Amino acid sequence: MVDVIKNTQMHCTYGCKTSKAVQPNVAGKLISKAKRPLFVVGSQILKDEELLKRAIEIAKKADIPVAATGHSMKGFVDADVDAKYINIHALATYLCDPNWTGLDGKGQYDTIITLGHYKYYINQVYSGLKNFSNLKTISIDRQYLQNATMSFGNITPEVLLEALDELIENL
Amino acid sequence: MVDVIKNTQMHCTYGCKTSKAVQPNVAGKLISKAKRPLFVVGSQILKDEELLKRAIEIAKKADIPVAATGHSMKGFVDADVDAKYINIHALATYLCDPNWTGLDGKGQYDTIITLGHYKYYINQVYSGLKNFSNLKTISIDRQYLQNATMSFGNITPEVLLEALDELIENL
Amino acid sequence: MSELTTGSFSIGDLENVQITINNIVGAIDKQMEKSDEEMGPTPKPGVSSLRDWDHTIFERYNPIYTPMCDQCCYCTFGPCDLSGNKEGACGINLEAHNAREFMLRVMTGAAAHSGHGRHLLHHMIDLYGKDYPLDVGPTNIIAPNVQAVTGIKPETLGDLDIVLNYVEEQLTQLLAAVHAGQEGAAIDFESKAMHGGMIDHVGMEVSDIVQISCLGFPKSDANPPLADIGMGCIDPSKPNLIVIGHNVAAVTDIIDYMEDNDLSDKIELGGLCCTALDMTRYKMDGSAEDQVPKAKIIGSLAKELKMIRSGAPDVIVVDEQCIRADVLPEAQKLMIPVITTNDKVMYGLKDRSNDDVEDILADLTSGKEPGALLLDFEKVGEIAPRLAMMMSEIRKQKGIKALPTEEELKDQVDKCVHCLACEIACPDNLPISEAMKLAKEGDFTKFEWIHDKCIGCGRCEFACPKDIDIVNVIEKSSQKLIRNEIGKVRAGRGPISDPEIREEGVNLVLGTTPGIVAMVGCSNYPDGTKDLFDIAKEMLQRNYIVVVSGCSAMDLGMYKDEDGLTLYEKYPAKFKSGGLINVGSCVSNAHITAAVIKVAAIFAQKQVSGNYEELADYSLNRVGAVGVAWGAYSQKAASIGTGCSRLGIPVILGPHGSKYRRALIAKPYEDQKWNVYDARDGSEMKIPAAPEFLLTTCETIEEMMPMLAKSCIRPSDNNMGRMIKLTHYIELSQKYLGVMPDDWQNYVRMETDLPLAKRQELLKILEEEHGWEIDWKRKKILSGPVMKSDVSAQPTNLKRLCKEA
Amino acid sequence: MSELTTGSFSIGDLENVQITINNIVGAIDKQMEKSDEEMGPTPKPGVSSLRDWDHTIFERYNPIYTPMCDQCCYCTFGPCDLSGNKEGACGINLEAHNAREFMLRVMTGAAAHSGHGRHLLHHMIDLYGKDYPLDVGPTNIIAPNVQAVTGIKPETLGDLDIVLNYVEEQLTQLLAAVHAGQEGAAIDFESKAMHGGMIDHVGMEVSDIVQISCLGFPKSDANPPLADIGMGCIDPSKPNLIVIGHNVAAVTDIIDYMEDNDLSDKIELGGLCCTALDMTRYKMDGSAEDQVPKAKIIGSLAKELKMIRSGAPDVIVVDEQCIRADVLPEAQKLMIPVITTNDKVMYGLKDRSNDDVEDILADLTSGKEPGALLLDFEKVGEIAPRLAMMMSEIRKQKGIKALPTEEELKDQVDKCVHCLACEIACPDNLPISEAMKLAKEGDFTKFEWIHDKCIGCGRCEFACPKDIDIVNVIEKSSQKLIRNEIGKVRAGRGPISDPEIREEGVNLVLGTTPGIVAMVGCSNYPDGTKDLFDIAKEMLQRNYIVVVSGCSAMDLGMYKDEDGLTLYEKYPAKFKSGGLINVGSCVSNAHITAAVIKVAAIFAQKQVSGNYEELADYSLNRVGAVGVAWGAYSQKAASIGTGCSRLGIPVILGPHGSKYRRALIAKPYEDQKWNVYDARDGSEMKIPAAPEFLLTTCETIEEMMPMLAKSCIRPSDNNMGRMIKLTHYIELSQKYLGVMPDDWQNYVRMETDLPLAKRQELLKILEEEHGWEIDWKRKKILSGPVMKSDVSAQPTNLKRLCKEA
Repeated sequence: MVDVIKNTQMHCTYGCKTSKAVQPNVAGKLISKAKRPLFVVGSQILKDEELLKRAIEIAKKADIPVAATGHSMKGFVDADVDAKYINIHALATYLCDPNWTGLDGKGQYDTIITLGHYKYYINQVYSGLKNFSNLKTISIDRQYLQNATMSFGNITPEVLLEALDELIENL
Repeated sequence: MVDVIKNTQMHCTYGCKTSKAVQPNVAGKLISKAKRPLFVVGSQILKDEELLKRAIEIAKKADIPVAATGHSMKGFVDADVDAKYINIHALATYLCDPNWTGLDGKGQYDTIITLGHYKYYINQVYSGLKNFSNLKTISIDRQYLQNATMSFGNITPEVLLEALDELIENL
Repeated sequence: MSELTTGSFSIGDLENVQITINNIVGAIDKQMEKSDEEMGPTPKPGVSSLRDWDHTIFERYNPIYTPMCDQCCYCTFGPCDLSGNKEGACGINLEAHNAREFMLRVMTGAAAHSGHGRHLLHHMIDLYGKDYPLDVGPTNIIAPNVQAVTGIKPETLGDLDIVLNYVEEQLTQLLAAVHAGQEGAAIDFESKAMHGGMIDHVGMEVSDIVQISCLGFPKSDANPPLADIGMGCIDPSKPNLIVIGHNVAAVTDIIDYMEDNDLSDKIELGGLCCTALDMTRYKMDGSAEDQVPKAKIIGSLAKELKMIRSGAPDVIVVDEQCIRADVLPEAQKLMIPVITTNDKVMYGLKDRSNDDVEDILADLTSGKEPGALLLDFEKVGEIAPRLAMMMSEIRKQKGIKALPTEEELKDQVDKCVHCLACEIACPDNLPISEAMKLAKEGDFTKFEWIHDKCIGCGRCEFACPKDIDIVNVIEKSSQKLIRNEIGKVRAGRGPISDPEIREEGVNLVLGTTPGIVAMVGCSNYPDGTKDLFDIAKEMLQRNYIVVVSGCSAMDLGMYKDEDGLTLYEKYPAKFKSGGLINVGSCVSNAHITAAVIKVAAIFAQKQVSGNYEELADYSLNRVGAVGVAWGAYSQKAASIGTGCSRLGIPVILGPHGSKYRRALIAKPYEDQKWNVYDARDGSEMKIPAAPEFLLTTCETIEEMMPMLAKSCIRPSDNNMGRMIKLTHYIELSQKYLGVMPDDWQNYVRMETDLPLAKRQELLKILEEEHGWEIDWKRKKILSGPVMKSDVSAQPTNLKRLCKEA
Repeated sequence: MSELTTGSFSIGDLENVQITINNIVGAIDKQMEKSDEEMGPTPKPGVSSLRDWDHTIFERYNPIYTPMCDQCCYCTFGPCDLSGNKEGACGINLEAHNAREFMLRVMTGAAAHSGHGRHLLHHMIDLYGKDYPLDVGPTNIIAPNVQAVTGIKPETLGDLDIVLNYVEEQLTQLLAAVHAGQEGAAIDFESKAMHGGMIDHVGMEVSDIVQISCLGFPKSDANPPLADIGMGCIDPSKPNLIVIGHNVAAVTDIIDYMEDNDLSDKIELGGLCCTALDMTRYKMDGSAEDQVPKAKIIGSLAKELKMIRSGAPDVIVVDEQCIRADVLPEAQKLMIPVITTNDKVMYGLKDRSNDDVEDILADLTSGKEPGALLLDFEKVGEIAPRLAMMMSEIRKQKGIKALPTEEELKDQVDKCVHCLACEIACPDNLPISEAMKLAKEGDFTKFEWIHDKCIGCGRCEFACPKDIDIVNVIEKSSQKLIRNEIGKVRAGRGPISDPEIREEGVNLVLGTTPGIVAMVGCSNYPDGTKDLFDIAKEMLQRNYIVVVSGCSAMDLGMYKDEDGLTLYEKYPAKFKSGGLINVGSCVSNAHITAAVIKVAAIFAQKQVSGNYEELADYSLNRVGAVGVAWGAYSQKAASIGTGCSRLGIPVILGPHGSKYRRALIAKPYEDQKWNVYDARDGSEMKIPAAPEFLLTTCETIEEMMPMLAKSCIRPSDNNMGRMIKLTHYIELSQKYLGVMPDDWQNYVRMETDLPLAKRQELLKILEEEHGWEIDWKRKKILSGPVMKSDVSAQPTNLKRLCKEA
C-alpha cells in the first residue's frame, strides 16, 4: 500500500511547531537526564495541597532548583527545596539571554519544567521561549500547551495527580 | 500507565479543525459511497498527461460528474465524461448555497473530491467550505491540505500516480 | 484690540474686497504666537521625531515577544511560517512582525479613542459652535497631553479640531507602516507603537475635555457624588432602558427627553461600560443638591451578555467600542429592540435616521424590524424612552421568558457529560464540569463561585456538544448573588487640579507619598472582580494615591470592607496620599498621564509645550507612579499602557496581558544599564533597578503587591521617601510571598534609607549576608551601597539637558 | 475684485484690527461656493453615508469568505476559535471577523497610499508653497475621484491639504472600527471596507496629482518616451546606485545632484518598484528631445532580493512601501551601504539627518555604520551618488563576491537531499527538488525555468535543512537569461485627457469598443511574469483598451512578440480601442477609476461633485471595464480593487488573491437579482448576469480570457456592441477552454446581437438546444430571450434616479 499520510505537516497556515505529547514516565526520565534544569512552579499550585506536595517531591527527588513564580513562594517557604521567587515574564526574558547566569549565578539553563500556571499565560511564555531560545521545555500541567517542546494533554485534576506520581517514580 | 496524551487538541491558538490524513484505498471507498459527489479538477492536470488520464479514469469508473475549473476543460473535451467548466471561486460560492441545484440542476452536492489545483488556492477554497458549509471534502492531490475534511499528505508526483492507481482500484 | 471669531464677516468700508484666507492664521499659529512660554523642541512630532527617546528607553527596557501565532498572514505572499524567528516572503522576521502586531493593536486603541473624540467634537461644535470655551476646572494647563505633544494650548472647541487633524495624520502614517514590506527592524516598529501610544493620550484628552466642557461633567471635583452600581440595582418592575458603549452623546438626549417628559422616575435607565460612567457625570457641575446621577451603572463588558440574558432590558441602545458583537441576535431572541446610534456599530440594521418617529416605533413594537440605525440623536432621545415604555408592556403581555426555570435548570445540568470541552474553551479554564457535577447533586455554590470569575463571553456554549446554555446556568444559579450586587461608585471627577498638584507634587517627587497606583483597563480579570478591591484596599491603607477609571472604577465599587463600606465611601476623592480618585471613563485615563505632566510643569517648572521628551525623562526618573491594568483585554488598554511607556510610567498587566504579545522588561543584572546623568554636571550616576519594566505582566495580585511598591522607587527619592518605599516593599513581600525580597539591599544608599523599625535587623543582614561595613556605634553604613544618596542630584537620561561639567 | 492668498497680511488703514480666522472661508467652502455645478448628495461622505449603495451591491454580489485562519487574536479575551462560524468571546463570528480582516487590509493599503500622498504634499508645499497650481494636462476635472467623493475641485497644492484631512479622518474612523467588540454584522464591515477602498482612490489621486504637477511628470501625454527595463539593462561596470520603493521625492534630489555634477553618465541609476517608474517620469513634460528617462528600471519587488544578491548595487537607497524588510542584512553581507529616507523604513539605523555630509560618508565608507537614516533629501541627493562612486572603488578593491562560482554552485546543488521542504515552503510550490536533480547532472534549464516564476522571496532558504542558498542557485543558474533581461516600458503618462474621453466615451458606453482591461497589481504571479504579456497581447489584438500601471506596467515590458517588439512599441499609448496605456506607478491607478468617472461626466453629463453613488451606478450599468490584478499581493492591491468594487468595476485577481479572504460573487442562477430600473419610467428591466462578480479570483490566464470578455458586457450595450462582446466571449472560450461557453445564449436579446459570421449556426443552436422560436426566413428571433433590447433604456440600480412612471 502506498503511504500517503506520513508527511502532513500543517505547513504554515496555522504555524508548524507544536508540542509533542509526552507521557509521565518519559517526562520523568527526561527531567532526570537534563544537565541544567529549572522547575518553574506557578501560584495555582497553592490551590491544591496534593499538587504542592508533588511539586516539592519532584524538586527534592530530582534535586532541581525551583523558580517560584507568582506567589507560589508561599508554598516553598518551609519546604526544604532550593526555591526563589521570580516573575515569570522576567524569567522568560532572562532565559532568552545567553548572558544570564541563572538564579544561582552558575549559568543559563537548558531545560524548563513547568507546573501550576494559568494555561493561557504559560502558553504565551512558552511562545516566546519556543521562538527566541533553544531551551527544551516540558509542561507537566493538566492542559495541553502547544508552545512547549513537550506537554501532557488535557487531563482532569485527578489524572494529573496520578501522572505526577508516575513521573516521580521515573525520576 | 496513565495516558496523558490522548487529548491534545490544539485548542484555539492555531485553530482546531484540520484535515484528517487519508490513504488512497480509504479515499477510493469513500468516493464510491458518496451519494452526490462532485469531482473538481483543476488546470494543473494538463501539465501531466498521466495525471489527466487518471482523472478521466476516476470520473468514469466512479461515474461522477466533473467540475472542470481553470482551463482544465481542455483535457476533457474529447474524453467521455460529464465535465463542465466552472470557475472554482464561483463553484465554492454556490456550494455553500443550499438553494443551488448543481451543475446538472439535480440538487446540491454532499462530497467534493479535488485534484489538480494550486495548493494555496484550493486550500483557501477549502477554508470557505470548511467554515461555511457541511460538505465533506477530500483532497487527492500531492499536498497536504489542512482545510479539507480529508487529504493525502505531501508526496512526490511519482507517488501521487501510484496513489491514484490504488484509489482507482478501490472505486 | 478687536478679535474676529468664527462666522461670516465683512469689514467696514472694504466690502468689495473679497478676503479668502486658507489657514494662514490658524489656531495653532495663534496659540504658538500668543503663548508666553517658549516652544519645546518637538511640537507636533512626526513618526520619527521622538525616536531617539524611544531608543534610549529600549536600550534598558527590552521589547520581549510572546507571539500569539507563529505566522504572518498580512499579505498574499503568505501565510508565512515565522517560527524560530524565520523570515517570511517579504523578509520580515517573527520579532519584527510581532512588534508590528503590537503596534497595530496600539494604533487600533488610539484610533478608537480619537475616533470617539472626533465624533464628540463634531457633535458639540454642531451644537455649541467652534468658539465654545473649554473648561475643566481650576487649571492653567487645560490639556497637558495635547500641549506637551502638539504645543497647542487649546481654549475653545475649535482649537481641538486642529489637534485631531494632527492625531489623524499621525494615525494614518502609522497605519501606512503596517503595510507589507517596508520596516525590517523590530525596534522601529516599537518606536512607532510608542508614537501611537502617546497620540492615544492626546486623543483621549480631547475626548474627555470636550465632554467635560460641554456636558456639565464634574470639573476636577474633589467630592463628586456617588452613583449606584450593580446588576442588583436595576428595578426589574419598571421599563428598563439599557445603554451600552463608550460614547455618551446620544444618551444625553435620552436623559434630557426623560427629564422634559417626567419619565425619569418611570423608566429605569441603566448603562454598561463607559457610557454608563459618563451618564453619571452628565450635568454634575452644579450645586451639591443638583448632583444626582441621572442613571444607574450595571457594570462592565463582562456583564453585557448576562444582562441581556436576564431578559430585563426592554430596549437596548448601543453606541461604540466594547459592545458585544452579538447584541442584536441575543436581544432578538428575547424581543428586545436594539437601537444603534454610531457608524462603528450598525449591525446591518436599516438606517431610519430620516424616517418618521411614529413609523419607526410601529416597526419596532410590531417586531417588523429587530432594531434600527438612528444617527439623529434627537430622535434617539425621543424613541428610546417611549419604546421602553411600550416594549415593557408588550413584553410582559407576551410573557417573554429569559432565564431557565428551576426545572429547566435541572434539565440543563443533567445533560452534562463532563467532556471538559467547555473548560478548554473558557478563556480562564473555569471548572464548569466540576460545578455541573455539584449542581446535579443540588449544590449550586460552585456556579455562584464561577459567576464572579466568569467574564460572560459565551465561548463555553459554542463548545458544548450537548448545547447546554452554560451562561444561563451560571446566571440562574447566581440569582440570589446577583440581586445583592449593589455597590457604589464615585462619579468621574475629571482632571487633577493645579492646586492639588501644587500641594502633592513635592511628596511625589521626594517619595514621601509612596506612589501613585493607577488602576485602569478592562474586566478580563484572571481571578474575578474582587482582585481590584483587594489591591486598592491594600495600597490605600499604605497611603498610596489610588487612581481609577473605566471598568476598574466600576468593579472596585462592587465590594465592601469589614465596615460595610465601599472604598469610595471610605477614602477621600482628593489627589493626596491615601486618596481614591475616579477620574472617569476610558478616555479620562488621559488625566492620569496629565497629572504626571503637571507634576513636572507645576512642581518642577518644566516647560510643557512641545517638550515631550524632557517631561517623559522627568517622569521616568522622578515620579513614583505605576499603572495596573489587571483585566486589560482591549486594544485601548494596549494604547493607554504604551502611552505610559513612552512617558516613563511602568505598567503591570494581568496574565492575560501576555497576549498583547510584547512587554518592556529590563534586566536588573545588566549593571551598565542602570546609570543616568546628573543634569548638574553631566556626570554619570548609578541608580536602582526600578522600575524594572515599563510594561510587564504578573500572575496574581499577591505577586503584584510588592511589585507595585518596588515600581514606585525612583532615583529622586529622598531618604525619607526611600525609607517609606522600602518599608512597603519589604512588608508586602513578606505578607504576600512569605519571604523578604532578595534584592531589597540593592535599593539602599545609606542607613537612613532603612525602615526605622527594622533598621538594626537590616543592618545586620547587610553586614552578614552582603558584606557591607557598618559602624555599629553610629549605626552608619561605611561601605557597601553602589549608589550614593544625593537628594539634590538631578537624574536624567538626556545628555542634552546636562550642564557642561 | 482682489483676492488675498496665502501669507501674512495687513489691511490698509485697519492695521490695529487683528484678524484671526479659523478656517471660516477654507478652500472647501470656497470651492463649493465658486463651483458652477450643484453639489451632489454626499460631499465628504462619512463612514455610513454610502452604506445604502453598498448594501445594494451586496444584495447581488455576495461577500464570500475564504479565511486565512480560523481564529481571531485581536484582543486578549482570545485567541478565539471561530471555526464553523462560531462566535468568539466578544460575540463576533468568523464571517464578521473575516470581513473585518479584509477591511483592515483595505484600509492598510489606503493608508499606505494616502500616507505617501501626505508626505509628498508636505514636501512639495515646503518647496513650492500652498498656492502652487495643479496641472495634470488638458482637463476640466483635475481630480475626478477627489471631486466625486469630497465635492472639492482642487486647484492648488493647498486645496489638497483639506482633502487629505478628510481622508485621514475617515481612515481613523475605519481603524477605530477594527477595535474589539463593536460591529457584529459582516455586511457593515464590508461597507466600511468599501469606504476604505473609495478613500484609497482619493489618496492615490492626491499623491499622483502632486507629483505630476510639481515634478514635471508627463501630463496626459499620449506619446510618452520609452524607458529601459530589466536586470540586464544595468551596466555592472559603472558604480551602481539602486533605489527601492514607491516615493520618488528623495530620488529627485539624487537625479538633480547627478545632473548638476555631471555624474549622470558616470553612475548607473537603477530603480526597483514604483520609485523606478516614477524616476522615468521625472522632468518629462518638456519638449520631445528633452524626454530622456533619467534612470533605468530594474523591475518589481520580485527582483529585489535577486538584485541585491547579484552584488551589483554599490549603494541602496530606500523610501517606503514594497521594500523587502531584510534589505539591510542582505546588503550588509555584501558591503552595500543602505540609506533610509522615510519614517516608514528606518531599519534601526542612526538618524544622521543633522550630521555633516563628510562625517556620514566617512562612517559609511569605512563600514563603521551599515547605513544611515537621512530625512534631509538634499543630503540624500549629495551623499547617495558620491557614496556610490566611493563604494564602487572600495568594493572592487575588497573583491566583494556575490553569487557562487561555478564550483560553489556545484557544491551547493550536491548538498540537496530532496526532502521537499523548499517546495512546501515555496509560495508557489515550485519544483526546486526536480531542478536540483537535473542540476546535479549539469542541466540547469529547470532552474532557468524557475527563475521567471520565482518571486524571489527566499522562504525556501529558511526551510532548507542543508542551508543551501537556493535563491543564489536560481540566480546563478540563470545568469545568461538575466543578462538578456532587457525590455522597454513606456513612461507613465498620467491621467486620460478630456478630449480622449470625449472621443472614446460613446464607444465604451455602447459597447463598440469591447471594453477596458486594466492590468494593475503586484508581481505575485501564479505562473511567472509572461502571463501579463499574453493577456495584454490577446486583448489588444481584439481592440480592447489595455491600461496598465505599477508592477504590471513593468513586467509587461519584459517580453517581445514575434516581431521582436514589446507591446509598448507596437500599440499606441492613446485611450482608444486597441491602445496600450501605462498610467504610471501604483498611485496612478486612480487615473483608471478617474477615467470611468470622466466617461460619466463628459459623455453622459453626470454631475461629479459629491455625487459618488450616481457615478458608481452609471459605471456598473454602462461602462464595460474590468480590472485584472493578476499578481496582487499587497494590501494596496486590496484597497485599489475595493475602490473599483464600490465604483461598480469588476476585478479579477490571480489565485493568490483568494488569500485576501473575501470575494464579491453573484449567483447567475438567482434570477430575481438580475433586474434594474429603467430611469425613464422606473420600470424594472431584466439584465444579463454580467458582470458576474465585482471581485473574484481565477486559476489561469487561459480561464481568465473569456471571463474578461464576459465581464465587459453591460446592460447599455447596443446591438453592435453586444455582437462584438459576444464574439470575443465565444471565441476566447473556444480558444482557451476548447468549448463554447454554456451561458452565451443568456446574453442574447435579439438576432443582431449574434456575431455575424456565426449567426446562422448560433440561431440553430438556440432553436435546437434552447427551444427558441426562430423565423428562418427573416433570420429573426421570435421568442426566447428574457431580456429585451432597447438601446435607449437607462439602466440604473437607484430608484431615486428614476422619473415617475
